[in-house]
Amino acid sequence: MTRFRATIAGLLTLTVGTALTGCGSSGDDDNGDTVVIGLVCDTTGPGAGYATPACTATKETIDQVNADGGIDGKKVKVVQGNDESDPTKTPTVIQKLVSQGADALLMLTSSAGVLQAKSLIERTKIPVFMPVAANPQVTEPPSNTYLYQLGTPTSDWATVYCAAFDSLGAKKVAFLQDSSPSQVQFNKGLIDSLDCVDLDVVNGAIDATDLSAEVAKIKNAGPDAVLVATQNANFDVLAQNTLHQQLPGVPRFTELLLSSLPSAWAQAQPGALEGLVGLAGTTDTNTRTVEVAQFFAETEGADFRVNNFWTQSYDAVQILKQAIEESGTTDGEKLNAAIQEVTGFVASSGYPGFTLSFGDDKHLGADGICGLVLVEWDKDNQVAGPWSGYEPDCAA
Amino acid sequence: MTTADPLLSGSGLSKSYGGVHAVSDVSFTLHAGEVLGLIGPNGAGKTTLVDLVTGAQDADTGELVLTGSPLRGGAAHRAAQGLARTFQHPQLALDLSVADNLLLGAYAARHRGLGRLLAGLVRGILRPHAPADRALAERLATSVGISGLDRHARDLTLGEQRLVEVGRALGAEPCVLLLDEPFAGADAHGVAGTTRVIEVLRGAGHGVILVDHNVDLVTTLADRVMLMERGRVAFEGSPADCLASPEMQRVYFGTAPEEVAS
Amino acid sequence: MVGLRAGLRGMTNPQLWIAVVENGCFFALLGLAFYFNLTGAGFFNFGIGAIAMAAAFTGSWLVTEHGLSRPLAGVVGVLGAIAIAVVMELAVVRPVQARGEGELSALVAVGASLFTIIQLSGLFLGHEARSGQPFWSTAPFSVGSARVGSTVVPIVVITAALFTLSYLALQRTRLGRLTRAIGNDTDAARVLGLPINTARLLSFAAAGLIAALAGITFAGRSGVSPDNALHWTITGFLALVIGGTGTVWAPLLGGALLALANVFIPFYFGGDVLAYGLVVVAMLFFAFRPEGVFAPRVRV
Amino acid sequence: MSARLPNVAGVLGLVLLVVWAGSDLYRSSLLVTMLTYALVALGMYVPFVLAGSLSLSYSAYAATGAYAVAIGTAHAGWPLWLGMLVAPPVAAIIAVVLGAATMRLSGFYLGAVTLLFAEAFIQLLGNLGVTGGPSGIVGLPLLSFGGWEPSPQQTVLMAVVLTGVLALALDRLRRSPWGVVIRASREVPIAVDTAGVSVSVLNLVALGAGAAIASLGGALFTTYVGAVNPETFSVNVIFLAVFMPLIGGIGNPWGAVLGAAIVVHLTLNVDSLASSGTLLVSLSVLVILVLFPRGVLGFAGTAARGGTTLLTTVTKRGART
Repeated sequence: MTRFRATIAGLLTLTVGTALTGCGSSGDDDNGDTVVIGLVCDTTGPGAGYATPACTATKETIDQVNADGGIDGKKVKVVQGNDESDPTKTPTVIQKLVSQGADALLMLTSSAGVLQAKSLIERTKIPVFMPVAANPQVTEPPSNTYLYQLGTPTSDWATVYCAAFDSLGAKKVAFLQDSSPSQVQFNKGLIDSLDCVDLDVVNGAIDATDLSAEVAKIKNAGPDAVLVATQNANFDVLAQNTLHQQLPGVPRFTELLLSSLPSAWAQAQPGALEGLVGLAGTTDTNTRTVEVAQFFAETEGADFRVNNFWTQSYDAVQILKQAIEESGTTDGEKLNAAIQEVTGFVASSGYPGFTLSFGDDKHLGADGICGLVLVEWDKDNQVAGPWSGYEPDCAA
Repeated sequence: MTTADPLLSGSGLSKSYGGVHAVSDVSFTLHAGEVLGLIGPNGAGKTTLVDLVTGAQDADTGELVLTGSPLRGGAAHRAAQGLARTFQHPQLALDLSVADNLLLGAYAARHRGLGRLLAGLVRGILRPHAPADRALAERLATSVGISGLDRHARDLTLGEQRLVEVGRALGAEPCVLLLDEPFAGADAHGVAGTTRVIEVLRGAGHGVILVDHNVDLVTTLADRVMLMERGRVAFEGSPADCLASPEMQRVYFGTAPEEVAS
Repeated sequence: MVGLRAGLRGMTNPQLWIAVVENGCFFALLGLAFYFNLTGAGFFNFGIGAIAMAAAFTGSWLVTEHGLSRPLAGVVGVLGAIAIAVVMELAVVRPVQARGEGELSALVAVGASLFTIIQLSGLFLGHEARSGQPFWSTAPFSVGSARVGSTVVPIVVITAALFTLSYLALQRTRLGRLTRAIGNDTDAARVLGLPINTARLLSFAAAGLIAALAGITFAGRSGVSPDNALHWTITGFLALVIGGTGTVWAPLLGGALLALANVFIPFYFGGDVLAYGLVVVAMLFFAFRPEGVFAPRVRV
Repeated sequence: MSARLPNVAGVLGLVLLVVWAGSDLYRSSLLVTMLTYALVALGMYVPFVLAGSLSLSYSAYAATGAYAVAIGTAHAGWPLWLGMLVAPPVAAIIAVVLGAATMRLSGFYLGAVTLLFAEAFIQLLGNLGVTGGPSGIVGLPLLSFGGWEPSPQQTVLMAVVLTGVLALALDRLRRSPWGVVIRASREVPIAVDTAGVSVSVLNLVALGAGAAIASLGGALFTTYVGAVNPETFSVNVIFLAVFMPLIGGIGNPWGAVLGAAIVVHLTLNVDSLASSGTLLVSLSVLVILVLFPRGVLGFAGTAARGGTTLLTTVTKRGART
């Protein structure tokens, strides 16, 4: 027993010892021959569900860039950190990557963490992309000079939903959201813009084990359609299960997340997603998307199904590459200015012709609504493809 | 207050749990410089009576008067008015040293009330150790007859623990001390220490209520004895009268059936 | 008048009562697992939620990733849960409690076990939520205007069976009575030379079994993920302390009351009020009835 | 003499950390995170380790500190340091009110209610207007005293001094008469009550003092990082704060500081992307609780006193069980 304790003590001492030795080399590795991209991936925390594929996509894209000769002839080096979506850790992880010479950051972690680090990013003066984030608060002022997202503002979502409701003739729509403050704030803009219909907002607790009460309320109101507005896959699946059971026949819509998470579809009860219409970021009608999907399928295997986590991660790297090549520098402020010059970048998501542009006061990349694709699930809880009811038009 | 007025008096004290009357309608008096012995079999209500007096439990009915003022409120409030006690099962902080346990009574006396508690917090940071406290601990140890102040309380024998409890109570400088079975499990040394404290307190004009199973010791030490049986006072008087009383015969050697309910 | 009618509309909606029954059964089972630990070891095992999650999560992983049949995966999940519970007792709780430092150290130890189980599940089986794979589900059917989902009947039957078995095991068997005696007064039991360690171990194993069955069955509703563990733990604990620790049936009542709160607070006040509502309910309950509805009989 | 050793070692350790951090922004950031955790853990040390009551609302107190700084600066135009002064009393008041409402609870019951409170508090921060809702408050100015703006290093140095002074103060307090009374109240509340100090009032004072210290952790973090949101101090922080004193050793407040350093090292500084910091931390807690109940400090102390003493303690402990 004594020897056992001593051994464990020795192990503990070693672990602590590395505090003094293991982290001695945090110098600036940026010696001009490389471009260093910092990657913050929440691979073990609550964001692991979407961060893991997005992180893989980003690294595979960077590998391809390197295979094609790098950026401006310089190799791209990746430095990576994990903040477990814990906002008290995010600033330190960012500092770590910056101290390892990161010229730009790609953050695949929670919005709360990035919000926490906003002031720090403003002071650090290097561009930061959140390729797959849907929450626009992050790139809104204040302290948004260096922050970028590829997504679509919620007012554009409203345009798409309104057109979809119109095609169904739905006048009265129930709006079921999880009541986490961040979701409520996120949805506020969407609700304000959904003035095309008579909206009945119902809140459910985000960690609810049951939504029967919320659905009963919706049923009492007798809506023509239901929109489940959440970025929480568990909540969405629970809501779809309950709606499918208790309001069969009422058209159902959902937000952007669910279409990208096949693992969540499996959580739904058999047939619970049939007929559900959700926002997605990709369609096979876009040849750019198909090309990018083929590229990822080379490493991910034949079963690979592309979604906007993959295409947006891909595009973020390409935009960064374009900005660095056009400005010929990795200096944070100049690179940032170059990003703001990027216009009409042909995206690998959305409908053909969908482009991304940035500017001084445009930190959300999407140009117009055709980055959004409405998809429909079939009776096997699989996305069957674009919804026949309405397709956003790039010309609109 | 004249010398004839009691130091502490209780009247009509009752306490019951469900249907069991642990203490019913007990009255008593304790004068300055007096030792009141409390004897009786298990379950007679002795410890409950001590609890009712010290505020460890709330009485259902009854009044208590200490030096002319009503004794009310929680245990802490009553301690501030001048009561101190020991426990049937010693309540020492086993992780603390003997010295700290001995000083707890005096320390607590300095921190009575919110104001003094907050002031003590600040004073504790500024000046954690006063040499006078060490001296006080040594004095308390000497008066109860215990040594090894820096030992952990968990290393003490039961008898030593009882002595430390007595010393702790003494440190609070009470006007009435209630000793709950101070001799149980104590050796000759322990008995001598506690006896000495009782004598000193009596000499200084304090009051002592002494509860113990050891009838011989209690009747030797006490000025007056109360014999309790099933929550009631069966006899009250001088030790000699008590020992000779028919109630004593009945309760201890009994004609009446002895119901032992724990 | 309008308020009254709206109020009645909630209370007379059979769909909501089905939700109360289903959730109530789940909460009650978690509470029952807590009860076994409390009875046999005098200890609130805050790892219960993690054990329930691990059983459901592992079972699901075996079915979806390795093609095991649901019953087989269920058995593996249950056995795994029992193993975790036994290891927790032998390797963590017992050594820590043996030092006699009071309940806080043991509480922190099970807290750390909870996080360890969550993180190990994530590490080996992935952090993403998985579909529930209950070993038994029924075809959904309608009762009047209400739909009865595929997991309702199984969880009701399992709850009824486990509570009855627990009652019989604790009241009618010698070992059960012994276990209760030990939970009541461990010191006295030790003096009497009762097989304390065996009874404790059995109580941990029983708690693991019950938690596993609860988790696996309920996961059929909306899946399971490592993030559920802490929430399930708190829910089970609340079900037990609201019901009280006096009888084996207490968690059933506690679970039902908690389910009522979980269903009707959102219905009348909205889901965002639930977090505040739970604090208030818990505080009021603990303040006025800290011993729960069914209190253990006071011994004088 | 031996009582002073942890203090000397602790101060020395902090000085070494400041030297190690130097002007490196990453190391400074690590240090600030460690000091934030250390202050929350020191706050929890008072009611949890000294008084033995497990109040789990510490994320709320840290958040109170953070928001006092952020709201004061963003809405009232205060300098940051004024928020740091306001934070402790506000947090203490919240803790005392919650403590009074839960006065009859202890152990597991207290833990459950305070944990629910902490979760509801996070929800409340996200629903209020003055807190900036879910996105919180960002873009706070840098720390400034009158006209003097300390550099990040100077800010870190001040935080180190604050933490060191508080650890020293708590160590002195622990050994003082006040500390003896509160430590006794943990084991034998009835003895303390019947000696004249109301244990419930004592607990409220401990809760208030602990919350005040923890709020400084939140205030420090927000001052340094310049932003706060409702999820900044999540339920995670509570469990870390419970674990840290146990890892470091509960015999001394410096154990909380050491525990914070170990937690920050394991979660942020060890490059192990596949495994999670939380896993490493919870595993170390289990190992320490089972094998080294007195934590790293306790073990170091035992080891320092020589192998013979170690053997005696182990055999003695073996003999007792």
